[in-house]
Amino acid sequence: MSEVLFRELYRIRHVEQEVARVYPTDKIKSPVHLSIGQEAVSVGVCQTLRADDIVFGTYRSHALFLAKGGNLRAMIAELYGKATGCTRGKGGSMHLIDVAAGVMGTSAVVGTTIPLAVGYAYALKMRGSGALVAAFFGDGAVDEGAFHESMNFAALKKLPVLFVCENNLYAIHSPQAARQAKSNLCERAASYGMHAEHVEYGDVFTIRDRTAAAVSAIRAGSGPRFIECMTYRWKEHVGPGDDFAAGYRTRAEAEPWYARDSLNLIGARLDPAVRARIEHEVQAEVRDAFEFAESSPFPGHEELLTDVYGVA
Amino acid sequence: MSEVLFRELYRIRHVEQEVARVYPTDKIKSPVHLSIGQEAVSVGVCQTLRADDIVFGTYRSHALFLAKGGNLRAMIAELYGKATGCTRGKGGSMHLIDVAAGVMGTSAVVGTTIPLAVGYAYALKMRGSGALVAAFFGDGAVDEGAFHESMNFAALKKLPVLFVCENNLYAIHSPQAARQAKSNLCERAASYGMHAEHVEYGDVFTIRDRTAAAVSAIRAGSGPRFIECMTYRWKEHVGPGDDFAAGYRTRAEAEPWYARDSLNLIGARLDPAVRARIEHEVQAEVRDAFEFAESSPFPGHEELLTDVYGVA
Amino acid sequence: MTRKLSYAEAIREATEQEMARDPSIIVLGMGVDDFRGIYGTTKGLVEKFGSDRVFDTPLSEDAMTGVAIGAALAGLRPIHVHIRMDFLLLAMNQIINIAAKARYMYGGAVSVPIVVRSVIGRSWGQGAQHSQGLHSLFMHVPGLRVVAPSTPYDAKGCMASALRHPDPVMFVEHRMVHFQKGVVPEEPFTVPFGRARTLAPGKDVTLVGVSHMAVECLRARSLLEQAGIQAEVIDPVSLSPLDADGIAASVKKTGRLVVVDTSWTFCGTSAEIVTAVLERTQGKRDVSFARLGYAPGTCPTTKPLENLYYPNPQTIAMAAHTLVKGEGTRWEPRTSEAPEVVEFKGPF
Amino acid sequence: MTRKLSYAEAIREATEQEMARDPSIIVLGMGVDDFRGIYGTTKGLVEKFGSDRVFDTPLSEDAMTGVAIGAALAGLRPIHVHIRMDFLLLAMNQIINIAAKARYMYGGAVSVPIVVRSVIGRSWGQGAQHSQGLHSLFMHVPGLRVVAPSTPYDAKGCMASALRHPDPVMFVEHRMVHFQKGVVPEEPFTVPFGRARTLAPGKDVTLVGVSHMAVECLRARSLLEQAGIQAEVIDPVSLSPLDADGIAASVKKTGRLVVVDTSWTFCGTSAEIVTAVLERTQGKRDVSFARLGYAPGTCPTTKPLENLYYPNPQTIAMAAHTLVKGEGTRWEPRTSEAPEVVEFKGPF
Ligand SMILES: Cc1ncc(C[n+]2csc(CCOP(=O)(O)OP(=O)(O)O)c2C)c(N)n1
Ligand SMILES: Cc1ncc(C[n+]2csc(CCOP(=O)(O)OP(=O)(O)O)c2C)c(N)n1
Ligand SMILES: [Mg+2]
Ligand SMILES: [Mg+2]
Repeated sequence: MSEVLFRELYRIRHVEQEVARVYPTDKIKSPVHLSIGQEAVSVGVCQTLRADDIVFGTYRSHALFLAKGGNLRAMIAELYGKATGCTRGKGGSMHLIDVAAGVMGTSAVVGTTIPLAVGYAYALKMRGSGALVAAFFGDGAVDEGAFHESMNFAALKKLPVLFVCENNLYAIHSPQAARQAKSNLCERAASYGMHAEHVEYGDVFTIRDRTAAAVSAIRAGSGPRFIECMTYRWKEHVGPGDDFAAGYRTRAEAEPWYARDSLNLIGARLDPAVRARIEHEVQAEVRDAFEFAESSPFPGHEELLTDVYGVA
Repeated sequence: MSEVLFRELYRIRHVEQEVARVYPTDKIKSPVHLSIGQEAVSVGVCQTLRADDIVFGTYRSHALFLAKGGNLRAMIAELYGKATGCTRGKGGSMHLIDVAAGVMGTSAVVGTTIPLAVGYAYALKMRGSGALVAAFFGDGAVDEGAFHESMNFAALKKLPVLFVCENNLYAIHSPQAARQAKSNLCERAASYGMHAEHVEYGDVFTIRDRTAAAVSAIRAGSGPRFIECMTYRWKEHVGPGDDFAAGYRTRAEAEPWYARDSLNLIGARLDPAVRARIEHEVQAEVRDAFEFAESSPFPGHEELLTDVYGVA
Repeated sequence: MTRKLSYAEAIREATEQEMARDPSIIVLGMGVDDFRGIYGTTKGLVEKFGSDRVFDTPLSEDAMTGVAIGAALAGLRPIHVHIRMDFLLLAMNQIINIAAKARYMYGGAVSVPIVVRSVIGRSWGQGAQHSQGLHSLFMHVPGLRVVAPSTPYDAKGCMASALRHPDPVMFVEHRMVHFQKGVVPEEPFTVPFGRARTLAPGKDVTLVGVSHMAVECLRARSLLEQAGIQAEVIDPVSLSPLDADGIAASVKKTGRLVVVDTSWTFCGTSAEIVTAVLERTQGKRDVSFARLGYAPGTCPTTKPLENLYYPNPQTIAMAAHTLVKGEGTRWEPRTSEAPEVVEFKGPF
Repeated sequence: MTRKLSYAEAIREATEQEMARDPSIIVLGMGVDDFRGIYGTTKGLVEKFGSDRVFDTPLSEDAMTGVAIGAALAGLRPIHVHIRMDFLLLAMNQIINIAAKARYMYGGAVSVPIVVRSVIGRSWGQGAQHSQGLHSLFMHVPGLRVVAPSTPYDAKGCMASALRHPDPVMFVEHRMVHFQKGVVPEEPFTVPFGRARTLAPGKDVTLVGVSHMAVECLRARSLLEQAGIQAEVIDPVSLSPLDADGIAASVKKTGRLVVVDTSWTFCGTSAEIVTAVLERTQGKRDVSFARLGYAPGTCPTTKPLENLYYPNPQTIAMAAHTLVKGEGTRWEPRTSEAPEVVEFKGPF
């Protein structure tokens, strides 16, 4: 099992490190919000999901996209703006989608996918599908009215939704305490009558196990549940660099998070040969994806206005 | 003290009964949302406020307007659409205002005045004024995202706001349980780190006393507080009639509320002579206000576009 | 084929028939299942289709719009109902940032077939926040369809079309057209989007009226007859797509255009219709035009000012008369207030 | 008087000077006090005026707009800043239902002097939800003022005017004009709303460019010179009130009008400008016109499609050329991409 988790975590980390490496070439002409440091949340949660379960995410969804099984080639091609991208080059990093994998949408406007997740869950429940929806969002999204309205409606209708708050302590450069009266998000969730879990240190095993319990309960008809996973963004809010020099946070704050990084911890415990094999395989896969992206064509001019409307 | 409360309660009740009586003549060409049955909330709260304190309300604010000292003649003239009305006939019953009395606005869109109250309180706090703002809203407004966002910001900045939820169990014809996962509004408020009170039976003394304590705390710098006052709307949602025939609620549900009506209870305890005198005085005042409204002119055609913009 | 229905009944019938045909259609919104049933337009639906498919919502316009969109992404066809268009201002983010854009920004991977119904209020002191016609805001944004039929026939046909349409449809109803009666076939039928309807023929001037203003334009046409002027009255029916070619064809014939909107003129539907027509006539036909709409201010509640706030058959006819007869001519037809406006007493 | 500032610096300077003059001015919005300071436009303000007057907010566009309005009702003058105009879609209810209407619906009893700053994004893959110019939506609604200056001079003067204005002002900034440099006097001054600015004179055709499109129109003018065409370039500066008379005066002279907006054309600002001009010229002067704006769809992120999405000096010049020389003439000037667009790499 550790091998699977390691592979998942490493794959995402490596993809994003490659994105960061390529970025200065300006081949990726689009804002990218890297998940480096936060991979364990998506991986831990998605390990417990079925293929027919659905996820919705934010503009920071490279990790989620891959953890849920989104097509890697299509994702990299999308960052490159190519016609083979998961949105044909029209959405870029902030609007990843993979319908086949159940990644039903990500959005550049904070909080907007939370109600979408709830509505999707309404449809699933109405149909009696056993599937559920996981809604991923940041601590910043909790500030939005849409969060409150969505929590209330999901709880009211006992919908099969897992709310996953990736609390990385900041919204851009604003710490949680500059935006929220209290940091007690679980208490907030509980006030809607929802079972709520807090995971303190972003450990992938804990996240996976707690999610597994939540997911079983939801499938058994408990209604929605809430899980807050503490985590830490290693890179700047948007873009590939570090930003400790900016002054809004310190490297000292980051260091414990480096130390408890699930990828490193699991990697260190793996048989070095196994680890090397996995890394090698992943690197090959990622190299292929970047080559695929590089060699893919841009969408043709005739695509400018396709898919604005459907065919009536 | 009972005399004061009786007068206040009776005055509002009588005004609204007169509105209901006049309504079929179609002289009041505007939706009116009567507070009959709910007067104790506005009266109880406003008894504890200073003249320089501020209130914001909803489209159902006849009671609040009068309890805070709003000009009665201007209010009735406003319902009649007259130029002497508190908004010169331009706003009607749903947009009452009386700047001199600290009634700073009411709105036909549910939930919209809650953040206004918070913003007003921000200004008061910044200026070091000792005044506070009471934000009145219904149980329906709690469903709105603006409620959540406003509570959070007020608590974050420790603003001098008293949130007053008039819980009359319904939003139009929808009971609270059809809209909210849980009816635990105080728990919700507490999750923002706010002291919260629940007043079960709409008794004017209890509301006044609990509010007095909250108001002292707020003036002492406690930050915002929340009070939920259970109450009951006797009339239909909008308009002057009863609506028990509609089927969404029963007269049996209403009866306990008739029995615990503060106005009747206090009135029964008053010296009959005193009571008669008060009623008489109030009736004269109200008669005068209606006559004032009747005899006032409509705004002239030249007023159609005045006050759309200010003078730059 | 002479069965008459009110506009409200026509919407109800279309909804019921389409829901029977397509189990993916659901209806949500505040009060859709109460005893009033949104002015009768949703009456009986919950009894027939159950509370999974027809349900009341919290007062949460923003998230409930998102819920509707999310349900649409999962294959449902939600109809989201708002008793006043003004409340859509709370739903703009989901409608414009998500519903309008999802198909394109997801590269064609998804559809968002939602129908957003909303009612423009008027009369009986609706005032500033219960009277706005905000269709222009939605017309501006690609990815949305906007329809505002004025007749019971078109109401039924457009609702059926909306419920078979792949894109988000903003379905605009004016409270004052709910009362209009007209012949409506019982069997299901659709009215295609993007085709304007000529409500009455004429050769001297083209009157284009949006929603309730189409009704008022027909009344203006009768007044103009007294002055020997034959006005052609066109209801655009669908505002986006807009049948600019169809309207321009009429204007090429008459050489005169009066556009009357149930909203403000500035930067609105009437500016678009004028521009779209002139784009098609410039260099080909001289056209004189005028646009009418709400007075350029906030809506007052008091009756005397409210009367001045809206275009009416008289002001419409006078504008047309001026175009036909020239600036200097004075003519003031007698007219009475629209019966639906006089009679309206709420509930709001 | 030859000191040059960037547009972003000009906004900062105006804000700082006005805040020093008027202690009731406060600045709020996500990130206004962080190290980036909204592209430099709010940098240093918190240090100078303190955190009561300059503060970060939760991600709560709806309520924070209400908070700004409430503070204005209490006598403050809030500047509420949004790094993307797209986020205003969450604030429409407070802006349109309250701010725009408060003075009127309260019978003149109150003022809501708020300034809502928002930035239109472009370039570097901003995409569907970070590139919208939504000024047309606000222009439609009475009670609001909308300004969208394109030069550093007007940015400073309009900001000062906005901060002395009695009404809510929507202050629209395009990310690509933040980089423009120009002469800006150091002492405080105001630029009155409702007056268009002629950026360059000409006699053959009038080019009206909104915000960043004014910059592109100036470039188009240079291209047109190569074809012997003299274009007059007008920046409306203020969109509501709109100086329709001023623009029409130019068109009466040139007989030709090209309106270029940094938004969609359908039911938008360009339709209004065309209509407002033709209302003033009809029966007096034959006018041919064209309008340009975003392609009628959602904004793509990929560069090749993004390039097609926006009007540029070439497409603007070609449209003007066609008006001047007639449909049949083919002319395709060489042009290079705008430097501010090429160089832009974020932060978003
Ligand atoms: C509605 C809205 N407001 C503001 C922004 C600008 N913005 C982009 S990301 C962001 C911070 C979000 O923080 P959080 O939800 O914690 O997610 P994180 O970036 O930390 O993963 C903000 C404010 C936005 N995109 N959408
Ligand atoms: C934003 C918004 N949504 C819907 C409505 C329609 N509406 C008017 S009153 C009302 C019910 C409000 O209930 P509540 O807040 O409990 O106040 P009450 O009428 O019970 O005093 C609704 C839904 C509205 N006016 N505004
Ligand atoms: Mg965060
Ligand atoms: Mg209620």
